[in-house]
Amino acid sequence: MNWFKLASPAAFYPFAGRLIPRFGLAALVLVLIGFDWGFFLTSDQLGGSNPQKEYYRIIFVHVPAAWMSMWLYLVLAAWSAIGLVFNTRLSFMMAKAVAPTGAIFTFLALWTGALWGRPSWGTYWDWDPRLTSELLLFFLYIGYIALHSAIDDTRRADRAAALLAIVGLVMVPVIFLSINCPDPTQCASLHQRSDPGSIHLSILIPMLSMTLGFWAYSFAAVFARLRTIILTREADSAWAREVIAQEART
Amino acid sequence: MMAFFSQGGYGGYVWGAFGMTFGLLLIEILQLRASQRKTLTRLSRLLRLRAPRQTASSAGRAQGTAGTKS
Amino acid sequence: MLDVTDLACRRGERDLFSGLGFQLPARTLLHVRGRNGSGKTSLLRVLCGLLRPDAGSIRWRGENIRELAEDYHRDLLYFGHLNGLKADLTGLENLRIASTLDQAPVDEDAIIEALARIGLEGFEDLPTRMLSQGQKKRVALARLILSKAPLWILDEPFTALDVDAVEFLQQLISAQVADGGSVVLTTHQEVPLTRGAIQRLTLGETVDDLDAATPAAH
Amino acid sequence: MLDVTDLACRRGERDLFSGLGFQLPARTLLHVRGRNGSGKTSLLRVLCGLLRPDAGSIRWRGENIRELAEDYHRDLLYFGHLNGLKADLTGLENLRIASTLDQAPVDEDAIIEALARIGLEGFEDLPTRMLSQGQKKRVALARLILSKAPLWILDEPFTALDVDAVEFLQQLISAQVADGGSVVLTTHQEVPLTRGAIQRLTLGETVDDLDAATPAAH
Amino acid sequence: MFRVFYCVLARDITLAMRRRTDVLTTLFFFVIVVSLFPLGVGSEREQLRLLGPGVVWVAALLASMLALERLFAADYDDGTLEQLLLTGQPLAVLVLGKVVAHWLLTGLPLVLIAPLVAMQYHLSPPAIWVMMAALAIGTPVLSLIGAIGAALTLGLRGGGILLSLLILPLYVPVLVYGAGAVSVSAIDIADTEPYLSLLSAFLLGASLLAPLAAAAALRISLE
Amino acid sequence: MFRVFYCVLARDITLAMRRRTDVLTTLFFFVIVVSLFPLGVGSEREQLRLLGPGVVWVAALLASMLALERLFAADYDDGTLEQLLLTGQPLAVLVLGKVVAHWLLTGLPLVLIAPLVAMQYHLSPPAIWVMMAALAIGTPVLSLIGAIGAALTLGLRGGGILLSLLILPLYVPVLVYGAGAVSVSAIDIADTEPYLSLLSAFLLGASLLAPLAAAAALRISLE
Ligand code: HEM
Ligand SMILES: Nc1ncnc2c1ncn2[C@@H]1O[C@H](COP(=O)(O)OP(=O)(O)OP(=O)(O)O)[C@@H](O)[C@H]1O
Ligand SMILES: Nc1ncnc2c1ncn2[C@@H]1O[C@H](COP(=O)(O)OP(=O)(O)OP(=O)(O)O)[C@@H](O)[C@H]1O
Ligand SMILES: [Mg+2]
Ligand SMILES: [Mg+2]
Repeated sequence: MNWFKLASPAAFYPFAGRLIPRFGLAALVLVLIGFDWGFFLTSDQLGGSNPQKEYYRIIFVHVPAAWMSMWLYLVLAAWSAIGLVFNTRLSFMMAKAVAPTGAIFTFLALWTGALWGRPSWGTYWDWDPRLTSELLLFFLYIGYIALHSAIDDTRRADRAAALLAIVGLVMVPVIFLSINCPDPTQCASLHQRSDPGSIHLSILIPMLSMTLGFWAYSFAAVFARLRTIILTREADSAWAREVIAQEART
Repeated sequence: MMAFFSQGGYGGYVWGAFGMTFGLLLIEILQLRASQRKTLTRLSRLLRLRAPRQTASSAGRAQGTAGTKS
Repeated sequence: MLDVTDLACRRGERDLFSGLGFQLPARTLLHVRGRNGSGKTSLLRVLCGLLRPDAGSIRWRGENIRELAEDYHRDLLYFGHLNGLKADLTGLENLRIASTLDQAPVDEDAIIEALARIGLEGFEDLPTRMLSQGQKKRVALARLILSKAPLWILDEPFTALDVDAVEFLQQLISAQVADGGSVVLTTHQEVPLTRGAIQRLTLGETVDDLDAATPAAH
Repeated sequence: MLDVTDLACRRGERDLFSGLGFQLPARTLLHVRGRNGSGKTSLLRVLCGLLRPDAGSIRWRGENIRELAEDYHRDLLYFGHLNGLKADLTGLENLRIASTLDQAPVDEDAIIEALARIGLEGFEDLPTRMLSQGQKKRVALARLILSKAPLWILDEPFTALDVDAVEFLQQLISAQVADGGSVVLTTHQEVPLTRGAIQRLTLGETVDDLDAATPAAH
Repeated sequence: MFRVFYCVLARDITLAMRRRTDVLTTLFFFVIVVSLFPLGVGSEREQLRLLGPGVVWVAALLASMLALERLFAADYDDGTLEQLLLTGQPLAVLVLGKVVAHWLLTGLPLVLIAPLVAMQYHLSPPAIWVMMAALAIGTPVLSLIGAIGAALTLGLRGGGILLSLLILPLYVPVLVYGAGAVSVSAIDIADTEPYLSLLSAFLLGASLLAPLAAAAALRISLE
Repeated sequence: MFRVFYCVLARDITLAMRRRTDVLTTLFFFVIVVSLFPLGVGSEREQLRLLGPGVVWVAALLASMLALERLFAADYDDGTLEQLLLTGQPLAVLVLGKVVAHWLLTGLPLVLIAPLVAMQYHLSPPAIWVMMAALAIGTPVLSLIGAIGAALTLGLRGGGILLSLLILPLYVPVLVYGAGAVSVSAIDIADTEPYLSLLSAFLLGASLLAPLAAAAALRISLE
């Protein structure tokens, strides 16, 4: 397959169209596996002396959503950078298509985290570093979307929002460092993170399955949004007019 | 069955989390479909409106004509 | 000196022009004409490098203006719809800052003389917010007297000026052309140039939906 | 109808005019002339009641405009240096709001027709920020087509318009005068009125420091 | 007269809806300011609970004030305000229309989102209800008083910050009683009533006087 | 190049001096916000001492941000920014000149007035010194980061509040370390050093990168 050819919106449009159902199907299957395993194969309670009750099952959506939110921001920033450097139209459209899905996953990480925190910590919200940085990531997404939609001219909107995404990316480590480690003299001791190896396999498997499912879902959603964006922006070109005429008939 | 829904008394939290997750994803899917359909109808109407004019003005697109005169 | 090939520009779903090409040698004035909304301002901003064209290239003395960047801007004087004056500064201060930033600082006396020549004697020390529409425009145009840039790009420089000022400005433009410079300007009036060559470029002549601009019988 | 006596106005330590008096009957156009900075805009704003004169009185149909206040404003249409358009609203919306607030709401079709007559067919639905300088001005001038106000006060309405639009506007003004209205306008161009009477008022004729406006020999 | 009021109201809301993000941004500003405090102050639960009402009210005040700056400024810059003055309508009605639109777009969302931010400060449910009620009565007062300041500072460079200077002191009573109502509710919910009635009295007074004062200020600013 | 920098700097300072109130208003805004808190929160001495650093920093952050909005907007509206872009000078240098002027006019006064407001919160003298040092290093970072946001939101309606949304999250590190330095100084003054060095590192990084990013943003915004 010629990957360079795919960089043109005209070629990418049908390509994305063919991929959407495949990713959608994969997402459905993986999420169902994760759900089934997590609810029926793993035990209801975990841990020894101080067992985690059933609410630990939130982990099956919480962690995948949190991972996706961070991963999608990387994708957003990467496409933005590519767009600014090489001035390719498709990369900007890609970045724009990623943002809403990323914001949704960030919100979900916060929401599910809050619902987890209530039974286990006794509060919906606390100013834990991890929670705070996720909240700021949410603000970054919202900022990107708000800036993009505040500008009428698409070209300016693309470029301005792309620059913002990159500035945000530069800042993310700094932000993360600052909230994770408000006391620079004793950073390491603050947050004990669980080692992935020590997680029980019957949790790890559904969690990973769910993560892959969300990942496939993101592909499908982003491509679907991308197709609409491409069509709107290329409405004047001959191929788009053909596509529009064709799809309007069906 | 009841045990499945009550989740040991934590059903509100567990189903709140899962419900919001799959609910939001579902809403996103529906919203994507709706916006795709809306875009298609809007664009096809636009094309139909432009169609007669398109032929007229494609012949004489804003063309610069430069002439020298002193 | 300015060499434009195959330029295209779209704004807000409308093609303003495409395949536009011309050469502007020294000692020439290019008069860009066209109805309201035909893309004159857009063309001028593209020529300045403020707006990115959708296709085509612009060369200044053989080099692409994107690559020349700041070097091109040093050779250029742009005068847009906005006057580019700080309302809180006096005419004198505005001009001094403009000339310093253009890396051609001139002394106070030269600025005062320029302001006097353009008819603002006695107004040098007023914040420009206290000037009338036409007086503001005159302050901005005093930059033309001080400028040594070989290329002037002027967007409707004659509006809001009274008859004397219009005539004075025409003489300035003629002198710039006679001295070996180039000028691109838009105006809905005629430009009687005394020396040098005039090229005319008319935008959007045949776009049909502008025909409606002819007023209905009244 | 408009009766001005002994009007005086100072701005920023300069006397713009004093002892100014005139009467403007119906079916008449008053063309206020003067160099840049002679006080035309100030006079027009005084006539609208936006600026308080330093002396003198202005009467509309025999009553002082200060006392008439809102009643006077209903009879008045002012068009200033700024266009008075919301950049985020379309031309259609701008005009609809303007006419509702003037308590003379007109229906959509009338507005669309007015916009078409002034040469903006196809641009009705664009936010006015996306229009060119001249197109914005045209939207603002479309208010003249819709207006039923007997008194128009227009500050340099012809700038930025192309030749067709200028001609159309001249016809509009003629029609207003012929229909029994009055018009006060400033412009640096000539106004060929086809019907009705023209009065001319020249401001600041004898102020000597404006003589410097004559460009020095070049 | 009602038609004029409605026309201005509809106009401003349409304008805001053209840029839906505007409404959201006031909201997010509010949320962000509220969220910043724990970062600067530390996140002890008991302390946050004490801080909560004050922080939320200060943030509401700042959010409302920030948005106020554009209340007349946008209309002034493009000359539509001049035209509004010349419409032959009572100016105070036009001003009231603009203020109501402003509150619907900036005050109301704050009221609705208050429970969310209150949670961050671990406030109890009754306290949250009181906070919503206090915000619902208090924020219109903020918009009304702010309109006077916005009219006075119109067209001045740095007007935004001059505006803050003028109106923040006037906001103090609303702040004191608004935050007071919430703090008191932690002790006994019945105690909040006098606070809320005082706020309502402010609202009544402000809606009668502020439009007139703002209209007068506008006339002065436009001379 | 230095001459250009200096010219822009001098220009912006002259402009501000034409309207001396502008400088004062940022200051007063800061003072007022800081003084409002005890009104909303209550005035227990011990509690105020804990709150002090956080409140002062949040207020500094808001004051700096408010003033930022006009950083490029005024030049944009009157067309001088367009002219600056066309001067044939490296844009980043011009931007740096404007940012330095902005800091001198809004950041520096905050640093100088900090002792006064710190007193309201009963901070100890060493803590006050640390606060001044932290503000002196931290506020330029705020101005630099803010310039990027200001350039991005140039000419947008409701830009002010959009600006807040974009840059407040980016201000968080400065806030955390700035307030952290002061809080820690209450325990042991020697502990503040790593905080201050981290802030200095931010300053260095921001002064290298931010002007470039802001210049790029300006070019995009002016298209
Ligand atoms: C609003 C509240 C919450 C938010 C925003 C949140 C956010 C996050 C994020 C961003 C991650 C991924 C971090 C990483 O992998 O580096 C994560 C992972 C995780 N979270 Fe949460 N969380 C919240 C509440 C909770 C609560 C209450 C718990 C449990 C008591 C929890 C337990 C976990 C666990 C176990 C992981 C697994 C990742 C690992 O450490 O390997 N979270 N959360
Ligand atoms: N806001 C102001 N404050 C002080 N003086 C002013 C102000 N506006 C204008 N002036 C002064 O008033 C005089 C007349 O200004 P005005 O705008 O009325 O002139 P004009 O005749 O309309 O000129 P133009 O033809 O340039 O539009 C000018 O000399 C100007 O210096
Ligand atoms: N910011 C913008 N966004 C989208 N479209 C725009 C924008 N500015 C202008 N346009 C469109 O571009 C076209 C040309 O505008 P331009 O300002 O170049 O015209 P012009 O020839 O200078 O007209 P005028 O004689 O009225 O000044 C117009 O039809 C206008 O609708
Ligand atoms: Mg133009
Ligand atoms: Mg005038």
